[in-house]
Amino acid sequence: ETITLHALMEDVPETQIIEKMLPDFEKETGIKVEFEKIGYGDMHDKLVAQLVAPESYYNLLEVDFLWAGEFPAAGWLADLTPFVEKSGFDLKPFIPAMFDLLGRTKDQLPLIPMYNYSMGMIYRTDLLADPKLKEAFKAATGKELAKPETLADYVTVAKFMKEHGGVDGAAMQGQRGDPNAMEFSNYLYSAGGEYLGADRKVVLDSDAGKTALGLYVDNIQHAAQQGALSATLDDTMRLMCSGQAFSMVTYWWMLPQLDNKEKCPAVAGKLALSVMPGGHGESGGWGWGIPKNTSEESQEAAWKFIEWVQSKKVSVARALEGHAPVREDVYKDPAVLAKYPFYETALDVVASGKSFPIFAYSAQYEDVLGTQLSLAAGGQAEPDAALQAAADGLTQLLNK
Amino acid sequence: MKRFGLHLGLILVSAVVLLPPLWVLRTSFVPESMSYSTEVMPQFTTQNYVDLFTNNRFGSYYLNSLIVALGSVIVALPFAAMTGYAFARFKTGGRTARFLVLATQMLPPVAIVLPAFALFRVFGLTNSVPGLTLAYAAINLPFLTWILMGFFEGIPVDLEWAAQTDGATPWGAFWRIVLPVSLPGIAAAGVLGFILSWNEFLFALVLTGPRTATVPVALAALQTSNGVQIAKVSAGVVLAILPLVVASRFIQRFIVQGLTFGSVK
Amino acid sequence: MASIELDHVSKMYANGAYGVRDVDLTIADGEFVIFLGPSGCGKSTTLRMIAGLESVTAGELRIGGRPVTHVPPRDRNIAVVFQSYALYPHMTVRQNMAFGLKMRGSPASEIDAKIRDAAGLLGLTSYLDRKPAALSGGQRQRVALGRAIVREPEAFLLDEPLSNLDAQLRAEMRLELVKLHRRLGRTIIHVTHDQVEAMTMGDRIVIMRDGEVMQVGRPLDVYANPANTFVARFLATPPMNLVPATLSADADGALAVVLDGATLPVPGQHAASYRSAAGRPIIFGLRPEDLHEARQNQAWQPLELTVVAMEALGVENILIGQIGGEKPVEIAARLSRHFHAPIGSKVMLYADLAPMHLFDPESGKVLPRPAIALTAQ
Amino acid sequence: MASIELDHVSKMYANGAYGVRDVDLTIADGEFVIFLGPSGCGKSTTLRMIAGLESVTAGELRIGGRPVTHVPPRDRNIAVVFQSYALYPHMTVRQNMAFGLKMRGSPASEIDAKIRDAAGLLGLTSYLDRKPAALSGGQRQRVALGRAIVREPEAFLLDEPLSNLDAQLRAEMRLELVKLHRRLGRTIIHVTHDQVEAMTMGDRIVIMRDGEVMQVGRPLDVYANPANTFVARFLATPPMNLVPATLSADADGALAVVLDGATLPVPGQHAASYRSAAGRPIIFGLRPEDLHEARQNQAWQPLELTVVAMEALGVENILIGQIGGEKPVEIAARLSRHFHAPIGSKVMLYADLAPMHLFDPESGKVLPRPAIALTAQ
Amino acid sequence: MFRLAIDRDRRIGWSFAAPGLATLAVVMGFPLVYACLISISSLTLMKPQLQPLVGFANFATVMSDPLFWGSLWLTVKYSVITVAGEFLFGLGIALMLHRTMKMKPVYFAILTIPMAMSPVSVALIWRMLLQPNLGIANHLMETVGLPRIDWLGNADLALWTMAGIDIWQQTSFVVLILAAGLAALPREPYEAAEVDGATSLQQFWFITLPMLRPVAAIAVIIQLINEFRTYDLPYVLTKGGPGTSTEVLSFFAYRRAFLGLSLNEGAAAAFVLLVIVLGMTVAFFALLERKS
Ligand SMILES: Nc1ncnc2c1ncn2[C@@H]1O[C@H](COP(=O)(O)OP(=O)(O)OP(=O)(O)O)[C@@H](O)[C@H]1O
Ligand SMILES: Nc1ncnc2c1ncn2[C@@H]1O[C@H](COP(=O)(O)OP(=O)(O)OP(=O)(O)O)[C@@H](O)[C@H]1O
Ligand SMILES: O=P(O)(O)OC[C@H](O)CO
Ligand SMILES: [Mg+2]
Ligand SMILES: [Mg+2]
Repeated sequence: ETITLHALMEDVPETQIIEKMLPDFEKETGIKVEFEKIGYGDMHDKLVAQLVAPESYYNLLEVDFLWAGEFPAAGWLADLTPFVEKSGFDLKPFIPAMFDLLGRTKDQLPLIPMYNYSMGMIYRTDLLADPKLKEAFKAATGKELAKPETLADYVTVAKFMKEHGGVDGAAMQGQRGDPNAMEFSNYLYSAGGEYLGADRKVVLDSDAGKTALGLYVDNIQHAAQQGALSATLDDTMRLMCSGQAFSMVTYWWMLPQLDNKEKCPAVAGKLALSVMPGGHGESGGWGWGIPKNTSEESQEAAWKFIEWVQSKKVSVARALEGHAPVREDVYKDPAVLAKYPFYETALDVVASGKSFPIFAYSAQYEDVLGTQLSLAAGGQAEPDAALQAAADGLTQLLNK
Repeated sequence: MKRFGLHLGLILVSAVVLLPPLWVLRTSFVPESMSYSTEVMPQFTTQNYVDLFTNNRFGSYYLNSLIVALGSVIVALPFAAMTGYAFARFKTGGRTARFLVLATQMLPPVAIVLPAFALFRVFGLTNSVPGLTLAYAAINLPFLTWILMGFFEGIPVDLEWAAQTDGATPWGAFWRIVLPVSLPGIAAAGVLGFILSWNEFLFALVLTGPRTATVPVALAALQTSNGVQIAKVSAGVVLAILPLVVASRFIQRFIVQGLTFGSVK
Repeated sequence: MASIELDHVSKMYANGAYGVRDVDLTIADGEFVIFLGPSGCGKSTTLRMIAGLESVTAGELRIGGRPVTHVPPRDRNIAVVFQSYALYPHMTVRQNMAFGLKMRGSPASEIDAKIRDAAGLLGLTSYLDRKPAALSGGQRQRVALGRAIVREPEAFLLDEPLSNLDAQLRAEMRLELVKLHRRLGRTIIHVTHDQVEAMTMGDRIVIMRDGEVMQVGRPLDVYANPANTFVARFLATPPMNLVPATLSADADGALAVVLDGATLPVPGQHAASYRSAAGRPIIFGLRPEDLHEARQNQAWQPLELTVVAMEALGVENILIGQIGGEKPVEIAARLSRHFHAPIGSKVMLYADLAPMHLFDPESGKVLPRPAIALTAQ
Repeated sequence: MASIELDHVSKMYANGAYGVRDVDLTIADGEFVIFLGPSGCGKSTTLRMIAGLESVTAGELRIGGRPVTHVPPRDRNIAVVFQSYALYPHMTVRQNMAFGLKMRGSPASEIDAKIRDAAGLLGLTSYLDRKPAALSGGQRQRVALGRAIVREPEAFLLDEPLSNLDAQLRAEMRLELVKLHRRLGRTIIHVTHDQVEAMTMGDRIVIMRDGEVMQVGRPLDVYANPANTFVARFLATPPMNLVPATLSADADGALAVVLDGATLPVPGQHAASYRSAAGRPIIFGLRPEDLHEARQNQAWQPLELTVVAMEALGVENILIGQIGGEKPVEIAARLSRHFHAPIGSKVMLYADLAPMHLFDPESGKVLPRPAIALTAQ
Repeated sequence: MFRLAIDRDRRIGWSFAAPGLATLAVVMGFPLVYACLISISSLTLMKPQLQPLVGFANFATVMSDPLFWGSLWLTVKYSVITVAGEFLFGLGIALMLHRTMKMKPVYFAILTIPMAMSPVSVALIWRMLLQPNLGIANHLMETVGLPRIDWLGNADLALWTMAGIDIWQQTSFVVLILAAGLAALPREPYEAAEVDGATSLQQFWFITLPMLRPVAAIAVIIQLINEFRTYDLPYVLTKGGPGTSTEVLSFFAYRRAFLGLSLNEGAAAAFVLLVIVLGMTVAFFALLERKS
């Protein structure tokens, strides 16, 4: 009797790439895998219903890093250490930051990294090279117009572009919740701030944090597009694609989607990716997990699949299709680099990425933070007060 | 002249109602990358539709939706009509019963979807079309009951008396007299029930599996972290509207005037 | 077996108003009973209780001897013509009439035949395929009647079934109903405001007032011997003349009704009955048709009236006249269509006092006396 | 100014049936007109057209001289009592009656006063705060009537407004309507099936049949001189006796109506009118009230009848008798309530032939003769 | 005797109501009771057991959150705005529809289109139309010389924009129900009102509105319930933002239950909402009855 693996997957290219390769896996192992694809926003609710039930219908899980605190804490995930040990699966090639992101502790390994969505800056090289703008920038600031290296520079350039470049300086995703929380995290890390210091003490409301929020608010109010407070990734991407914005802080793998003659003729060939000015961006990613409330056989099968799909061979094949790797060796694979030269930068983005606090209430915290950011950005709250509230919220949730 | 004003008004509201769907229709025939173009038809394609059916299994979702929506109406409407009749004519259970019935729908769905899931799991009704149909029937029931109750209260009781003395059972009087005379209400309630099920999202999300999902779930999935596939959403919306547009020609015929005219002094 | 017994039955409506109050009445199987009474007196309510459509709030109702509280309307097998018609608006005339038969499972051919007959009878043949909305008021009423008569129930309850028909059609229908009653021998209760229907159709009439039964009896008996002033006035138009008077007795015991302006000797045959009331104020009652223009009988008493009004009905003339006196009282007389008299003139009429009645002025009750035969049936 | 002119007006319904056909009628301002006719003849349709509730499909309707095709009902300022009452189910009796006044902006105090008066008149005072559903049939009808009379419109259209009232109340209402008419002097059209109403209330009566007008005239004129057998039969119950006969003339020109079994000499005053019909088959018409039990006048002709049926109405007795002969014909006679005769016996009645009529057997039209006065108004 | 006759009606009534009530009791009753238990339990996603029951502690927790009161007020405001809008527009449209003959099927088909779209798609579509930089709405505004508007990103405007979209969609339900209600009205009172001199407006006010009241009241209540529970629209359009300007109560409850992982507090918030809606419903009908 063959086992079928059921996985609830987000309906994105990553999933589709794997889905196309599933017949190979079945041929190899005789295990059938069935992907049910829905939107990100709906996955959590649907998974929870299954995971709290006596037996889960899904016996293979795709878990976002935001849930990487919650799922293990709730005891829904099987510890993968025994599987790794038993099969001798080599974890070394994986980028260590990815494990941090996905809830690895001394005692347990809940998830194996699946793919990455760390954030960097995508910007318009043509505008930076425009002589008229260069001149104007010099006149205005006394500095050369170039790719910004600090957060403050970035905000200055963005504001300048809005004023003089005929474009919005930054396409910002200011919608409350995931979009603005993720975006702000980049600002925070770039300004040298952190959410948690050593001993997991909340340090968000440090001076760096204040600087970050100040610049964030400044940027969204003076450099961003109209409607930034309601914008999501979709809006910023389309704006960037239309050529009406100078820059955006986004997932690194957005670059090929924007730098595309067919889809975005207005900007194709005029874009570049860089690590977030200031050196650190927000890191994100998905991992594979195995629910506890499934049979032993299906857990075995699920592990087989994870082993297979995250093997170097399959990862490289996926990368060639556009996959965002989690293994260093894949980034450095010659075939991959040949096809996507910017993976070199991408690796920097991923490696330098910092993680949002991972704990049971990460998702809720994202919302608490998002609310304060939104209030501050909309002028409904003083930035310092908002930051304080966000920090307090974090403390509270950590103590819950 | 008065006629003219009336048509002017109707044309105006029709325009307000219709313009967004028209733009949606247009968008459904435009490639995704040009969906936000302000040109009316920058480029024509049927790819969005083709993709929906080939990549997004829209065909099977569509069928599921139809089955679930029709099925829930077929189950709920008779029950609702009977309960509504009991409430309207016999004051069954008094005010308390009426409000209790309605109160079952006053909880935000997010609060009962997990308990409902737990219940349905016990009976093996998750991941199944009949299960979702049953859930929708129960969700529709209170609303349909109330609507029909409103219509039944308007029927002169003399008609039922006549039927009863003519030898009809209470059921016969209900079936042969009350129902036909309240056709507009039945039609409206039927449509309402269909639409509620047709559009419901959360229960569909939680109670269904890959083969039993419905159109709203399919359309919601187009809102990905890689952006919203708005052209496909548009195509899906156009397809979702179709059954109602087809049916409304038919429904409208029931919503005609003066059904009790000439029956009582 | 459809005797209908109302055993101290009352009906109180939700608003506390009584529709019917303590009605005690037994209707024999196969009897044809007329309900008569002023608007709002409880006739329809009584019918609806018998049909089982309205709950009885006190007393007991028995049909065929058994209490029917638990018997739903359909099992009482009673056909009703509703005062409001209550036609099925979505059905054609034919379907309206067929409904009751269909419910009882009659075969289609029989239904057809019955509807054809009834429609012919009611003049509805060419309207069978119309819906009620496309009918005139009288046509609707006929459909309501047709719906009842196609069935052969235990009893018919007809609530003013002919009120919206023209006189001629009504006369025909009256006859048809009487025939139907003869043919089927079923109990019929017929509510009407029509004097001719009341007098000619039924075995008995029941006169109600304010939810209570005032008098029950054979029509002519009630007409000739009303139990009180209410019944006396109610049963005809113009109603019985009721005049406050005194009953005097002369030395040799002859009684006379003393009006303001006239004195009328009480016929000898009634003397014994009224003797005890001598000397007391009474109400004197005499019907307008007992005043005649010519003295065809020596016993008739002359009475001089001043003409106040004349109403020519074509078929007869109604004279309203005053008996002279301090406070002149008006009385009506039914005279022939050829009788003429100018307003203000004095006319001599002749009162046939044999059918007279005396009533107690306080209670309104009649002073009992032996009945005099009016007409052999 | 509410004269109402129907100028060859027709109404064809959607199903192709005619409700009214080519009606040509002028009603003067302030006139009180009675509409009379068999069920379904088009009375209500005519009223509804005048009110503006039904479109006119041919001809022209003028009110106060101006065509009203485009005038909506509310601007015609007409009060209507609908045959079906058409009460506002959601309003109390008071609100029902107040509505028309409120719509026309009468001050509240005036509305109150008017409703109080009307309610008193109609016996509705204690029902003012009930809704129609909690009223008896007659009470509802009175509300409908009340709603019309509180207003002071240009014209009243009353569609059988008293049909569900008891005789006594109806008599009162009749009087009140006549008073209302006198007081306001407004045009009134009153549809009724009641003979007394028809004869006494109106200035003229209009008799319709199958959507067409048969005869228009003062009530007693129409009663005494019907234009055809339809009108002759229609206007009273029992209707005029119509007997197929031959008109014979003897040597010296004296005419006689020859029935099967009796020969009745035509009164001399009519001889000239009928001479030309001598020798021809005719229909002989005589009203039941023209047969008398006693010969009060020597001109009255004896007529022997075999009693077939006696109908005792209390107020009078109707005798149905046969004139002997091969094919015996039945005729009705209205006799006093004291007249007795066993079924099968022979009775001698006396026919007053002065009011007789002769009709053409083919067309049913009356053979014209000068009118004889019936009664001074 | 009286009792027994009443009993018959009662029996018939219950036999009619039984199948529906039974279905409801089974399918909705269990989850409701369970949800109710959850609301007084210590059940969270982290610790999925009802025990120990904590009584009203969850309610206290929820109610001590200032955001709760803000979102409660917002919800009431939003519901009243949308229901009023839907009812007024719906009634107007239903009346116009009722009076036309020609073209009625066409209008009817058009006017009922919005209800055939799921709220999620409606929200997605309107996000497209109202996209501030690229959307067609602002493009048209600009074309006719009006300023571009930040429909959803402006804290003062977002709630109104959301309400507008909601009204745009939900009015079609109201039209459907009211059109049917109008169709079922008896014709006679209108004839009476015509001759009583009532203008169209007066007929509407004095005849149509009161007679339509039972059905209209039900339409209002159903919409009120739906609006109180609005979830999909803010979820897709604004996620409750900017700031907290569109944070309606069911969104609050959702957040508690699924992001905060505290199913018990989410359920408590939901029951508070239920009690408020129920209270408003009962009050609404009491008011209507008193007025009649
Ligand atoms: N809506 C309609 N469609 C078709 N025919 C109709 C319609 N309304 C009435 N009729 C027909 O028109 C004729 C005249 O109807 P109308 O109501 O005027 O009669 P009526 O004289 O008032 O009769 P009644 O005394 O019975 O009330 C009738 O034969 C009736 O069947
Ligand atoms: N549903 C009700 N609620 C309260 N009172 C009512 C109700 N129905 C009738 N009544 C009252 O009960 C009394 C009797 O009504 P019923 O209908 O029996 O009268 P009726 O004799 O048939 O009169 P009519 O000759 O006018 O038809 C009336 O005074 C009426 O107002
Ligand atoms: O992994 P993605 O790109 O589908 O998106 C992740 C979500 O945006 C949550 O952070
Ligand atoms: Mg009655
Ligand atoms: Mg009529």
